[in-house]
Amino acid sequence: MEVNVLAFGIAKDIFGGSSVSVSLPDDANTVQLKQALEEHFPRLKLIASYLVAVNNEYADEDLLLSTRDEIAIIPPVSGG
Amino acid sequence: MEVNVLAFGIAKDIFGGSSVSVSLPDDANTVQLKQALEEHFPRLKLIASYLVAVNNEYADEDLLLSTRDEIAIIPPVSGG
Amino acid sequence: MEVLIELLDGPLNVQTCTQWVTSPDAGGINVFIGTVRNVTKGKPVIKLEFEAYKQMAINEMHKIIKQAFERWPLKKALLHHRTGTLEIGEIPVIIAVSAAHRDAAFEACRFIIDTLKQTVPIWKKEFFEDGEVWVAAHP
Amino acid sequence: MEVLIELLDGPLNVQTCTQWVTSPDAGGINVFIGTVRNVTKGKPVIKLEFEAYKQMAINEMHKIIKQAFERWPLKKALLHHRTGTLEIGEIPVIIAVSAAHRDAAFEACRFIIDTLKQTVPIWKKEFFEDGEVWVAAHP
Repeated sequence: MEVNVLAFGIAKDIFGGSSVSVSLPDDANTVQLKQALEEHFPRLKLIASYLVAVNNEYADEDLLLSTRDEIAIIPPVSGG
Repeated sequence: MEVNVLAFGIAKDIFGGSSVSVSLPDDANTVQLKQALEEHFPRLKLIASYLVAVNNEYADEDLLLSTRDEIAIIPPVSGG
Repeated sequence: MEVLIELLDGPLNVQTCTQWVTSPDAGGINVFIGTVRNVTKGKPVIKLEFEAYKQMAINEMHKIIKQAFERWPLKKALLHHRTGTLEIGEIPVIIAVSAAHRDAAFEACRFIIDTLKQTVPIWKKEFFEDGEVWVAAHP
Repeated sequence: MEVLIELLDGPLNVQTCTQWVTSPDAGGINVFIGTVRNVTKGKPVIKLEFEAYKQMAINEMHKIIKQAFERWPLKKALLHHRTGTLEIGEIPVIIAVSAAHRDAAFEACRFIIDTLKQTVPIWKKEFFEDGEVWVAAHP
């Protein structure tokens, strides 16, 4: 399946845009998403940490993804 | 000696005015002042506590008073 | 040590206070605003009156702020206190503190209001439907 | 639970925020105001830029405020956060909390800013004379 991944902050710089499309096996989880992204964008491995949000919630590692999900990469936050 | 004593809050109500004049032995200390005041104004003994300020500072019990001092009775404070 | 301490007879203004403590080298401001509550120990309050032993109150407020600057790395501190009659919702006190980092601002602001309530010679009278009372005067 | 949470693109206003949390049954208001500091780790800062994952940021801010109401007896809570470009001295965030007594207001306000900085998807970019950097992005 193809999922669309939103990017913010440093992740936007790394992806070179505010979203990227990623090919994943059907029913991939967030760990597989991270692996695929890090393969395409090795600089992702250099940031302090990052989380995956699915449908506006922080996602656990074993959460299964679907093409209808709103998926986002959340680098270390720094608001306030 | 005669000292003038300023009163605030409940002490003003007890003294019936914003200051009273009190006769004390020369070189009386703040404990003697309290005793004299409590004799004239027994309701002073009913308040939770009160301190004596001399020249705008909280005074220790053994501080000697003089007629030139600005003396005040400080009932429990409740600002803020 | 940039400090502004005032006892005022008219309404206090939050914007004025926070603007005064704003500083290009401060990253955090903490503000405490006291407001007149409509009830005390379950009894409806109509209004309050604050009386101050003015010069001594100013002196004691300066002592507190000086202690705060000794304990925390602050940029600016402001303390405004009202005297006179205050209606429900009005502001008896504003404390505003700026610091490079927020920890110092929070802790110093808390220290200042807690200590003010213990040492500054200001007295509050509460007015009820059926009478009035000097707060904390009796055991 | 009276709550106002906003992500705003224009200047934040302290007076508006503190007025909103004022309540006749509250005795204390605590306010935290973040301000843009002219230096970070000894290096002069020119300006900041804040980017937010808007809907998720609003959701996370609501979660924090809900937790605060569960932990402390609050009256009202307000959280305003900026997006876009901010100059030195401008305000990225205002948190205002009212409660019957000051302890709850201080503690809840502190909890809200501390948690916001950990969980809310908002990112700050610092601009220096010689470049720019996403704060906290790299180890």
